Amino acid sequence: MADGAVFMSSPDERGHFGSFGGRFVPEALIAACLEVEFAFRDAWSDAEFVEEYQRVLHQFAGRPTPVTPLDRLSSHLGLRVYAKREDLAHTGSHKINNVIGQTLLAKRMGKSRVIAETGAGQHGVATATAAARLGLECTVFMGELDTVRQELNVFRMQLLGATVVPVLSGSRTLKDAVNEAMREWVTCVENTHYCLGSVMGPHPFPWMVRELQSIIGHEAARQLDELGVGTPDLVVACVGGGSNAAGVFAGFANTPARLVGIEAAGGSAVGKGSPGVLHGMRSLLMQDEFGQIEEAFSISAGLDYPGIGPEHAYLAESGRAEYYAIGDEDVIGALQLLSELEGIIPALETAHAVAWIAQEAGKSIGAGSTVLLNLSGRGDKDVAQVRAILDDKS
Amino acid sequence: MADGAVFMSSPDERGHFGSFGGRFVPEALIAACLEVEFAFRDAWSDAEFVEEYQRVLHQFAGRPTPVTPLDRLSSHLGLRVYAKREDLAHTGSHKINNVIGQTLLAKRMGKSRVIAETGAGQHGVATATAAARLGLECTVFMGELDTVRQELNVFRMQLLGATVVPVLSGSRTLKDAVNEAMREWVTCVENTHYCLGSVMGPHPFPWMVRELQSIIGHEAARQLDELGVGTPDLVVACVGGGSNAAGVFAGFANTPARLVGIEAAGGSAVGKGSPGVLHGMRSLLMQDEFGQIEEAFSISAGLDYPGIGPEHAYLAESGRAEYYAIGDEDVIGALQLLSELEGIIPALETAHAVAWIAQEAGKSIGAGSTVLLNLSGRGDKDVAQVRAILDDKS
Amino acid sequence: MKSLEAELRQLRESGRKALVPYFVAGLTPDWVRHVEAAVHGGADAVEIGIPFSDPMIDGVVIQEAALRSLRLGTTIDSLCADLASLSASVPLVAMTYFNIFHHYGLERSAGKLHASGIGGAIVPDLSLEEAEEWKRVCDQSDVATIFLVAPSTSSERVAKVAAASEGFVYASARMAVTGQAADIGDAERVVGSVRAVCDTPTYVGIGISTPQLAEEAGEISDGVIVGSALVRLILDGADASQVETFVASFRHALD
Amino acid sequence: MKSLEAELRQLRESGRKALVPYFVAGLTPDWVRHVEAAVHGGADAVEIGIPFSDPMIDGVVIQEAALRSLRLGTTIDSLCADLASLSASVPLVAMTYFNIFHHYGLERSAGKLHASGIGGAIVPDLSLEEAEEWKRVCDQSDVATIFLVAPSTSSERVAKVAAASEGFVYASARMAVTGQAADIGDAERVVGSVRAVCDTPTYVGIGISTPQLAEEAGEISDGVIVGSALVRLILDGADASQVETFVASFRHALD
Ligand SMILES: Cc1ncc(COP(=O)(O)O)c(C=O)c1O
Ligand SMILES: Cc1ncc(COP(=O)(O)O)c(C=O)c1O
Repeated sequence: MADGAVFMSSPDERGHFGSFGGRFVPEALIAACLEVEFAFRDAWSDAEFVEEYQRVLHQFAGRPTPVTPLDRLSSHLGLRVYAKREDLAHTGSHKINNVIGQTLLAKRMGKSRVIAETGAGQHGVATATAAARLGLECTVFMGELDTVRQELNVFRMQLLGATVVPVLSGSRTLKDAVNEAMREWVTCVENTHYCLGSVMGPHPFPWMVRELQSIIGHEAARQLDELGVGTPDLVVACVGGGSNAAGVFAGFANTPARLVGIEAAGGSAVGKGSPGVLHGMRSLLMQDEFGQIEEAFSISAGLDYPGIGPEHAYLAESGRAEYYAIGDEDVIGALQLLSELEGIIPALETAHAVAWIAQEAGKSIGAGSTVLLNLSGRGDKDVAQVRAILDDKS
Repeated sequence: MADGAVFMSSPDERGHFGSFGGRFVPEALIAACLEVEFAFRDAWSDAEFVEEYQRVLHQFAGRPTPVTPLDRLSSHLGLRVYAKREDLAHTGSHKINNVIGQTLLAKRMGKSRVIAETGAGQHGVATATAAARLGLECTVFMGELDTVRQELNVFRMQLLGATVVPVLSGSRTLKDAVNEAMREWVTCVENTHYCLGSVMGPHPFPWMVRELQSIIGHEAARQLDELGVGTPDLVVACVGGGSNAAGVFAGFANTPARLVGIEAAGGSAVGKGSPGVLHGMRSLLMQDEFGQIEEAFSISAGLDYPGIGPEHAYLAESGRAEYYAIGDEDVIGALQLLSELEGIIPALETAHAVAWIAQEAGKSIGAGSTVLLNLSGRGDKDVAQVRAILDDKS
Repeated sequence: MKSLEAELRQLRESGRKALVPYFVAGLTPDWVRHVEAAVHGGADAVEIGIPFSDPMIDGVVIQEAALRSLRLGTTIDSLCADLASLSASVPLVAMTYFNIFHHYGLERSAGKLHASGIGGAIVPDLSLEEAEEWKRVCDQSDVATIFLVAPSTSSERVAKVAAASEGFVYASARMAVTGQAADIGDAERVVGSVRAVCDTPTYVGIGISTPQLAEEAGEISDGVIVGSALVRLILDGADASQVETFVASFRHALD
Repeated sequence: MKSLEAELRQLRESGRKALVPYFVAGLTPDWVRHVEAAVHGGADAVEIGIPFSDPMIDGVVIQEAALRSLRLGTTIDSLCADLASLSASVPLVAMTYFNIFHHYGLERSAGKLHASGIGGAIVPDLSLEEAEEWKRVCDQSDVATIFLVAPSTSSERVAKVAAASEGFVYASARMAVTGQAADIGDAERVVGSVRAVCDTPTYVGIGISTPQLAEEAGEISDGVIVGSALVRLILDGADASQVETFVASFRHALD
């Protein structure tokens, strides 16, 4: 880690974080990306816009979400664990922070419609929600396999007035939904904003989404101060594309806190990936020996992504953040642990981070350390799946 | 309405609100009720306890929940509608406010275990949650029919470490679960607190639960002031047992605001009931010509209760609050309306209140009126049911 | 002193332990014959349960019986009409939940009980604090208001409750709903606490399901109430002679 | 000037509109025969699609073809080996997504293309801003870097993109992914914007799926690229002679 380096500031003018990031999109989308970039730069430096974004997050989405001292888990692990409660944000995860920002931006750009990709449906539901609030038309692309696995989320989006398009191409999962959303965007950039769901895609998305999620980290830093905890020894978050992790890391990037991102073993772009270009960005990707993208497989749909946001690739390369993987087999136990000890059923995604903390307590996490867990979402969406898994086991 | 009367202060020393309320329980439970009453009086006047209760609601349950201006619904209806967002509280409804208070009280009383009744499972999940947090044992009684209809909520409670007991007696629904919890309580008052889920039951429960829920109304009054709205013209809430309504009414009982409670047509204790005694209280009940209690039938499990809290019976009798009923047929449309216009999928219970506002806008609610809707819970628990109903229709 | 209490005091003075079986009115078409059989078997008084949809303090057996009786259409009026055919002359005590009387009308209820030969009423969910009006109307109709004392009742409170109880004091043997049990639980302590404050006859109930337990309870009290065990028998199809045999076995144990 | 551009400029000077059919390499075992048939049918150059798992700018037809080819095991190496048997001598242009070259190694990729007789490369997701290194290695191997200009490309930007494009400029007829269409969309405007800033041959692609559209596009440009319509034919089982007939129909329309 370079001494005196400043982390998580802006990428370079072409959207690079070190050698990662950039804008690898068809020429047809360049203008749209530039439009988003300029609009966001303009909006983000406009106090009125920022105020409106914060006001909506406050009045509509329930921010600030609290930081909860996890007393019983802490005793159990011999640590001092605090949870940043994104599960309490409207629609049940941090995804709302991003979509509130992007839909407000879409409106500011004069767009009448947003499109989005979704895997399990969390980002889709969040986008449909934020679009409904503003009266924007909304179309969500979702791999056909996922529409079947997550049919209730499909219905939720429809209730919110969105159109859900099952994606029949490729592996019919999240990465194909991104492709399809890009394809759609080409045809309708005039009136449509592509509301990308994580810190991925072409510049300015990785940066913009991180900025819109950084409210997590800034709030948490202030709240830990208020609790008298100060800077925690570790900040731990699960990583799919990496938006909740980026959001919470942003509050601690330039403190001594260890930043730890936890991927699913079956979607471990840092652990098993190599540099590559996909979905508009250069980053770490899971790919075969010929550069064909591999499908990710994880118990948690939200981590089922073969890539990772480019800034994370950079944070990994630079050593500022560490990334580890947790296998499916450890996730259910972690979900049960948090549920039973703290009365919080976390999302399966979040349970990866819990599992890692439990595994490393007293090992790479020294006894008595203060740990901030980003509790990215609630597990309600997952309970049917968890039950099926536990039923199978017994 | 008596001039100068003060509403929603304490009941008389025997727990009466006018001719309603009281303590109609087996002698075996009198001591336990007295213990709860004394413990609550003591705790509620102990600044430390109140602070702890407020701290947990803040740090764990996400209070204060916001007041959201519903701009698009307002334009649609020609009103100014604001929503108090109990759907954003941990576990997805106002139920958590009550159980946080009662579990803290249980601990203060030296109890190691709580029991609860539940219908759809919301109060059960909330109780299991609050119990897990404190390491209290938890048993939830749930009508056998409801355990089948709401199997995921059964699993949720189990994940939270609670034992769910299917109740085989009577109609095997909520009212029987209350009976069964009372029966259980008789056998274990020594170490067990009965965490009743609404403003019902024997004194001190209707009063205590109202007090624990009154944070809704007090917060909302302050938030409406901050928004420059001041006292709204109407405060509208759905009513099952009546806890969310009591909670929000408490902030406005002594203002000029019209207080309106909306029951399910199939569980309309005010509209179709008559005075009677059940579950430890004298109140309004749906009963047949012989005084046998009738089963309630509603699309929303949380309103499926043949009675109403005694204070509501009193508020109805005194004219301070008005109660109306909404039939199943209007509920789904109201749920869709709020979802599409505001990006908030409400619980079916809450949708009753929405339906009434929509129905009365421009009629008994004058154009331009300010309306505070208590958005008691989120609809995630209901989407499968709503889908089935819409599928059936089409 | 109301008639019921006078009779029961007299019974006690005769040196006989009171045996009070409990019936769910209307459980079978010939339920009144069961009552008569019980009297032949040695019952000193009979408790007539008026079924209620939500029997909060009853266990599964009486719940099931109440539900079955309700399905057969039992009401206050129907059961009182049935009682007109009762040939045995024995003190009768009604037992039901307060809503039944509340809905029927308190005065009308008390009058109806009296007119049907029922001299007392146990209303388990009517706490002493809420009983004022009920007591008043019962006074007008010579219906004794019988209260329960539970193991959890504080001694200060026992004084008040026992004093208010007429006919007899119902000493609850345990912290439990009606049902079968293996011992007489806290009966001795509860009866003792009642005796310390009044001399009203004191009967033990809740879980007295065998002659053996009845004998034990009888030794420390003035009588016993036998509910679930008998109701179970009837639910299982017992006829009048089986009821008589059953009651006789308790009689035998008590004497 | 790289060889490809020299050849294509010469073609234009000959007064002939360029016909550039697109093939997905490895789509059938005899795909190279299809290429030859196209040349017999009148193709002036051939676009060789290297299949990628995530063809972001391709429509359903080419997606399906790419997936099928990948399942058959197509790789850069395999398709270059296949090309060794190509008997026709015609300019070849590779088309693929950047990750394929990025992963194979940029220098190695360019060298491989050159060694296999491929004189240019279209990498639709490699924006001008990210193309610096790729251009550098292509310069070393005489591989022309072909860029697209889209209807959405601003005029300032057209100047830069067109200037960077070697061999030809790919004028996208519409804001759409590859596929079939009913008109030539914005082709005239796009071609005009390119012509205003450079004289590199400019070919129209995206949606040129009938001879009629090819004719229209040819009138306002230097040539056409025919992709999805041809790939559809091959997916549906066309043999070499059908491919030849298909291409000939376009040739006929253009001449
Ligand atoms: C609860 C939750 N956590 C984490 C993620 C992963 O996304 P990201 O890595 O962008 O935070 C998701 C995605 O759906 C999610 O729903
Ligand atoms: C969301 C919601 N609203 C309302 C109710 C009705 O309860 P109460 O009338 O006590 O607020 C319930 C009960 O489960 C509920 O879940």
